[in-house]
Amino acid sequence: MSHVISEQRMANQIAANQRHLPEADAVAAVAGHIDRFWNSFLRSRLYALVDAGAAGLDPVVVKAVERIRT
Amino acid sequence: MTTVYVPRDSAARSVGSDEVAAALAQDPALRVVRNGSRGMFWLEPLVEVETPAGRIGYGPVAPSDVDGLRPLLATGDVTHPLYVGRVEELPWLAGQQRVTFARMGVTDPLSTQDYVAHGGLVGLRAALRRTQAEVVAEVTASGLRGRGGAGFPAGVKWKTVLDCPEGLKFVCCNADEGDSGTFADRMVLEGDPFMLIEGMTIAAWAVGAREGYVYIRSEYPDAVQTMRAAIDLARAEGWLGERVLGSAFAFDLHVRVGAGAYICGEETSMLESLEGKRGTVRAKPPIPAIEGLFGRPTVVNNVLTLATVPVILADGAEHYAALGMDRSRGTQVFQLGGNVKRGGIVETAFGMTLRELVESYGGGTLTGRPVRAVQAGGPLGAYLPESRFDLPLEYEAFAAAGAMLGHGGVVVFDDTVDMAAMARFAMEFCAEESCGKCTPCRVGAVRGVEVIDRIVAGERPDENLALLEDLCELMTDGSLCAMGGLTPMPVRSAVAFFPDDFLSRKP
Amino acid sequence: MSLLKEPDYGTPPKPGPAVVDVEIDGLPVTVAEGTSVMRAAALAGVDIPKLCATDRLDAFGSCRLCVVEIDGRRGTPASCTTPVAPGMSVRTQTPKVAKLRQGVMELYISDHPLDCLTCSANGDCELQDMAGAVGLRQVRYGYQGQNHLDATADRSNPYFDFEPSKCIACSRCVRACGEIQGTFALTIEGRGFDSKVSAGAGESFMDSECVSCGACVQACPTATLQEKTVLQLGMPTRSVVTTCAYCGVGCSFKAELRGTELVRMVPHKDGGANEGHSCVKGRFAFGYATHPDRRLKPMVRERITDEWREVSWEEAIGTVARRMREIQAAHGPDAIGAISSSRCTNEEVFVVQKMVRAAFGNNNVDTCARVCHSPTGYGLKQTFGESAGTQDFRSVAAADVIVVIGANPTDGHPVFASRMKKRLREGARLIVIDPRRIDLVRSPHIEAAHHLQLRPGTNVAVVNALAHVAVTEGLVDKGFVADRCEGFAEWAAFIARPEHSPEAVEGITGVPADELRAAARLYAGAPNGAIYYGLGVTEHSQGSTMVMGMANLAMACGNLGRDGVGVNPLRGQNNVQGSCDMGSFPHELPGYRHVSDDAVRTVFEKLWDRPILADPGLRIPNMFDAAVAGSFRGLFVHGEDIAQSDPNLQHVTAALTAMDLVVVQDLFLNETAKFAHVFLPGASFLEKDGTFTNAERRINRVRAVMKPKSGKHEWQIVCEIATAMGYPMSYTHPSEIMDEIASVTPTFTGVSFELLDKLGSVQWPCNPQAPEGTPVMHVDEFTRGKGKFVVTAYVPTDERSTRKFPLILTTGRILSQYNVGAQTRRTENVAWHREDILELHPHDAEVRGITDGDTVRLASRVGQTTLRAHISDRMPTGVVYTTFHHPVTGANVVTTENSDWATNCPEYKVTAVQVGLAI
Amino acid sequence: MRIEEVEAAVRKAVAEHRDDRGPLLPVLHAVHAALGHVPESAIPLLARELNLSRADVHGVVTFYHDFRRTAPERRVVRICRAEACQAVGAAALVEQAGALPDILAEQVFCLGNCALGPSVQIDGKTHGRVDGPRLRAILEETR
Repeated sequence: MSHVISEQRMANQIAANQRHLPEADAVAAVAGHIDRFWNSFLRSRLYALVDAGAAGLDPVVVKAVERIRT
Repeated sequence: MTTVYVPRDSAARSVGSDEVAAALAQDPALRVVRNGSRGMFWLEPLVEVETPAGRIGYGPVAPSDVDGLRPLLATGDVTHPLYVGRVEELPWLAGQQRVTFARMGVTDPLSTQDYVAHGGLVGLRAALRRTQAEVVAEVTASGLRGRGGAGFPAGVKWKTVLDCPEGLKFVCCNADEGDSGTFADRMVLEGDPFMLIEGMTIAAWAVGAREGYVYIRSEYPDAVQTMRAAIDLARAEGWLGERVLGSAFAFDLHVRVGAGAYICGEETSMLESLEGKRGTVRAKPPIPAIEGLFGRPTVVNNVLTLATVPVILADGAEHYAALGMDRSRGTQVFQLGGNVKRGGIVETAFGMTLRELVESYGGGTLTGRPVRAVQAGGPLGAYLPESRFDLPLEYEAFAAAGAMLGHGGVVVFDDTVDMAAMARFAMEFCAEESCGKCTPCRVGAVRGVEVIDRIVAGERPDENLALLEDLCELMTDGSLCAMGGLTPMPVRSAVAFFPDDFLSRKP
Repeated sequence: MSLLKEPDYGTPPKPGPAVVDVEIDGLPVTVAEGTSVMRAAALAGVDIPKLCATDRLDAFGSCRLCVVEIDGRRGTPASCTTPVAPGMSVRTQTPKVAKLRQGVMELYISDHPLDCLTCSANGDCELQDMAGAVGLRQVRYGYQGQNHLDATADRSNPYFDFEPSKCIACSRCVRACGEIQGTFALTIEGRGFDSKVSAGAGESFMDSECVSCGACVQACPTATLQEKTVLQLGMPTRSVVTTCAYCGVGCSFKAELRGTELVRMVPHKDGGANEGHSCVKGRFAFGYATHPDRRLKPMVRERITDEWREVSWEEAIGTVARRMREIQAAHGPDAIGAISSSRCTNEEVFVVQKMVRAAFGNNNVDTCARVCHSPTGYGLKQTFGESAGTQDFRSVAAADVIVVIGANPTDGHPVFASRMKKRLREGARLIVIDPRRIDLVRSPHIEAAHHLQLRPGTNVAVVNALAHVAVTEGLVDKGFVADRCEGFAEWAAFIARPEHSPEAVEGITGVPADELRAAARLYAGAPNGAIYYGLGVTEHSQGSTMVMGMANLAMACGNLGRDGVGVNPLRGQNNVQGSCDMGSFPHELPGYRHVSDDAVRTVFEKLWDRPILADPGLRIPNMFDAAVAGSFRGLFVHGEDIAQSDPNLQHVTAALTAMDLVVVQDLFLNETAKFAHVFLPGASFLEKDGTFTNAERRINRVRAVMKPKSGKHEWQIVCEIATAMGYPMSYTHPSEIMDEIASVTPTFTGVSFELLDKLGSVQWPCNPQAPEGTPVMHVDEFTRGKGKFVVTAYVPTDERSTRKFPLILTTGRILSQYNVGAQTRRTENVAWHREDILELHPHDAEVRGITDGDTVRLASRVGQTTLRAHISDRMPTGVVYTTFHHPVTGANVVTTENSDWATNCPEYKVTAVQVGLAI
Repeated sequence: MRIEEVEAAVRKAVAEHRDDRGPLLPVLHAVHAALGHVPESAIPLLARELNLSRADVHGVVTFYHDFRRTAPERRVVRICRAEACQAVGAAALVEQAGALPDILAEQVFCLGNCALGPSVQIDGKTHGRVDGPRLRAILEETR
């Protein structure tokens, strides 16, 4: 089990739990959650995943990351 | 076709009425009806034959008598040695005022036609025409008091249940007739069960109950069977069920069988037992009328009480109240047993003397020896010597004399009786049947036996008699229920009236 | 203090105002309607002799010692069963009643051993007291009569003896077992003089249904039922009132000592949570505190393969400080952190998070609540605005319908379960939502109206379906929703969708649609519906969603803000609530305030004189990930055995092994200590001074029964580490820590040791608006203003049964053991549970050729273990169950890294597994 | 007694009375009627079926004298020892019955046959005016 997958799994799971929302709202919700509860270490590793091509990441997560970073 | 009657009452059966009936039934010309007993047990099996002149009786008929009797029955032969005459004219019966027991021995207990033909359902129909409060008022006005022993006014109890908020309520019939010397309840259950059903249905209507229980002691298997059969028949006739007699009132009834515990004749123990628990006594309050079976408002009355209700509703409270004396209104069904020549049921208005009952009705002892004592009111009642026989049979008079009428049982003893032994037995009975909840009864009864043993053994008799008296006081004033509370009554009466029997037995 | 004897008023209090005036021996007293004469007398200061009566039990009226005379009434009624009437005048001492009482005592003593002087209850025997009180001078019956003096003793229970020769047949034990505990393990056998107490069907106590709660021992007025410790050590001489350190019920106990030796723990009648009741753990299982396994000296080692070396406190603390700072120097300030424990006091937890935030300079603090109730904190905060249960325990007595979801109170929270069962016996209806047929579903005198035996992992689908029924069948409390809540329309539109109907989810949940509908109607239609839940709700990948789902349902049905309703977590450990309150989560400062909140941070920065990071710290699983990644290298573990209790243990041990410094503070060398470099001996709760906060937000005092065996208080050790790291922390007494907490936490404003000592306990919020605390929350408005409906989509877990792992494992707790068993395994409680057992359905056993008692192999995709199998129809097919009390089993070897989406609370309750005979 | 037999009796009794209020006594009577006694092995079964504790059931079984806990090895003759029968010689009958080898004489207090004592009950039937010889005769006839 790779630890890289840990952030991927957690982020995707958050996104999955906002799937009932319209995409814009879901992106906002995911971004808000990650921003509020995730430590910078986790966030940086998630950003690294996005930067590495976002393979395996939920598109909502990718958009959320963009939003947090800006 | 000649109709003959052979009682199915278990007392009659106990001396061979089944065999007699079977033998008679072999004659195709005879229609054998199994009636209830007239309550003249020294004549049982009493065979009655329907004749134009009325019902003629022969008794006591042994099965071996049947062959000789059978050809004579159609004519109502008067020469047979067992001929007793027209049953209803027998002085023993003719002198009574049969109100509750009017149908007893006359009808087939499980014939609904017989029941209706002899005045059944009139009371229930009358009740259903009135409001609940009117029915309660009628019962109150009749002065009917609980026939189980305590003598509490039935109408007052019913009113308490009626006044409880609507909801699940019960009517329970206490048919745990455990007192020695009593058998009237058994006779009702076996000999006129519809009357009890009718009485309970009236009670249920009056208080707003939909469910009733008859708690019958297991020592009465015939009563259980008859009552169950009667309930099934009543249901089939629409006397019970969703629409009682076509009305909007629903009521159903169940028989529950005790399991060998005298204490379950105490109303709260009976309720515990009905709930499927150990039959221990509940402290009161709360009274069962407010928190009874399964914690719900409950009418608990004894068989005779409930059985008397239909006639009160049918004939009116005044009619019933006109009988009796003072606060003891109506009739009481006395039961005469033990060492007595003519034992059985004597229903009469309150007020007859004990002497009349024992001597005139009972005809003295079975053994022919002098009567020494009677015990009135069951095993917790006082022993009375001949000198007290002029006491009127009535609640207050008995209470004033330190005795009680109880359920109306009177047991006769001849002069061979050892009253210290009877006192000891009272304690032994209490020890045997105590529920074990309260200390005076649980431990006291055992100590009572031991103390009496020491007295008759001559061990410090004065001190031990004083201890016995203290114990009796403790049990009387300290016990939780009437079992422990009344056990001293036979003991103290024995000591008071028959002191010589407590002298040392040491040679 | 000397031995504390609470007054016994003879019969329980009656509700309602004092309105009935009576006179007892000329003394006027005014009492509530229905109060017994006995209680009225006690309140007037008049003791009436009694033996069968005690105010914990309904009046019984059997001993007949309490007879009195009442003016205008015949006879001598028993004062315990006679209610007062206006104007009643009672005489408790007359020649008549004096004679009766002596008569009763004479009967008792005629069947009682005459061994007062050598009896273990000498000095603490009500029979002895009463003989004195009534002036018994002689027993005229002698001692030769029929008696029970030869009755055989039953010493089968490890904690108490039953000596029937001393029994007076008062039935107090039998009644306590039924009325208080609700187990009905005792009865009176036979009748009359032969009446005797019997456990089960004439069995020994150990073979009977007895759960060893101690209620019978507590109720016994003689030495018939007596603690073995009293038999061995003698009568205690002084009491210290303290709080149990087992589950989240938070029972108050009197620790009774003889000299410095703890003789027994006696449940405290004034305890708000337990009201004088107890369970086998709190009452009896305290022996671990003096167990020889305890380590009392600090120890240090270079590498985890080295032998431990006992060192001085100075060296140990110095080592921790030095190496922590070295790690930070080498790997950055965020490379270290701490895990605090829900078993420790509020004060200890507070100083740990303070050490992390002020001395470590980061937010890397988490608590074991992470792995149990973090979703409760999240979910209730989102919906109601406060991370806590809404009710006090007493509230259950007003509930008409009780819903128990994913909790097994009779095992996990036995003292609360007894209160709940009492209410159920009074007629409240019960809905159980649990894959297992737990005892509450059907046990003597209790039967659930509905048992929704759902598939593990489908909670949210079930709660949504319940809400669907409420919304679509017009069962919503429209007034409540309109006045008190927001977001209803959006939520209702979501929940009314056909895919949430019971019929639609039946295939997912395995719960028949009509059962679901009936349960929903029952709850929604109840005047008062109360929800109680446990880890079966939280320990799921949708734990937080489920908490919010329950909150939605309760709001929709108007079941909040008064007695008898609410959404109530049953907390696992004694101080889960407290450790969360104290800011143990990496994103929250004390009082559940987010670290990103500048205003809040400022308050603490000012108080602590250190900057506080706005960035949330690492959660426990993140710490493990970071450790394996190499960026997290130093960990202080306070009283928690993460190497046994946390999921996916392979990953945990990999993380621990990867770290440079693991500091363990504990009573025992636990599993985690195997990976530790420094071991700091902890103190048992008997050595602690402080507070615990239970599941009903009740702050209870913990008082030291003895000095810390290691020589140092745990809060002291933490302070010394911080100080050694260059951040001075010092307090002279834990009350100062509470004062600090109160000074910065709005919900604790009024809390102080002084107040707690005065009131006994306080339920937060406690502030000027509620100076004596708040038993029921959200009464007029929610903490957040309006209650918020949150849309709760059901997202299935990734953990699916497969051909390779066709069964679902779920885990739980049993009555006699506690958590990882570190305490209970070191007591006689092992008599009930020597090992963890795998429960499985007969069908699942049959197809695998498993018979009861076989040793089986339990494997998941992450690990495997072996344990013995028990075949049980409590389990549904396809689901297996085990406890995790014994390290040898290592049940968490098989649990996975799956966790709650919002809080990372592990998904202990759903693991796909295979079971087979062990070869 | 085989457990299967006990289980069957308990199941049948419970099925008959499941809808009764407070069904324990009727159920115990039914089990007693089926098995001749209430064996110990029936207690946990009854407890489980009726949702009572074993102690509950045990307390009830031992309270009521009707419920035997072992099968009687001899024929049971219940002899009335209450006052009315004592008045006509119950004590002598008890003594005579005690001498009979093939019966188990049990005391009972009142069979409601007080005008025709001494009374005994055998197999649910009451017999009146019983003395030693008549008891022997009844036992013969009803064997």
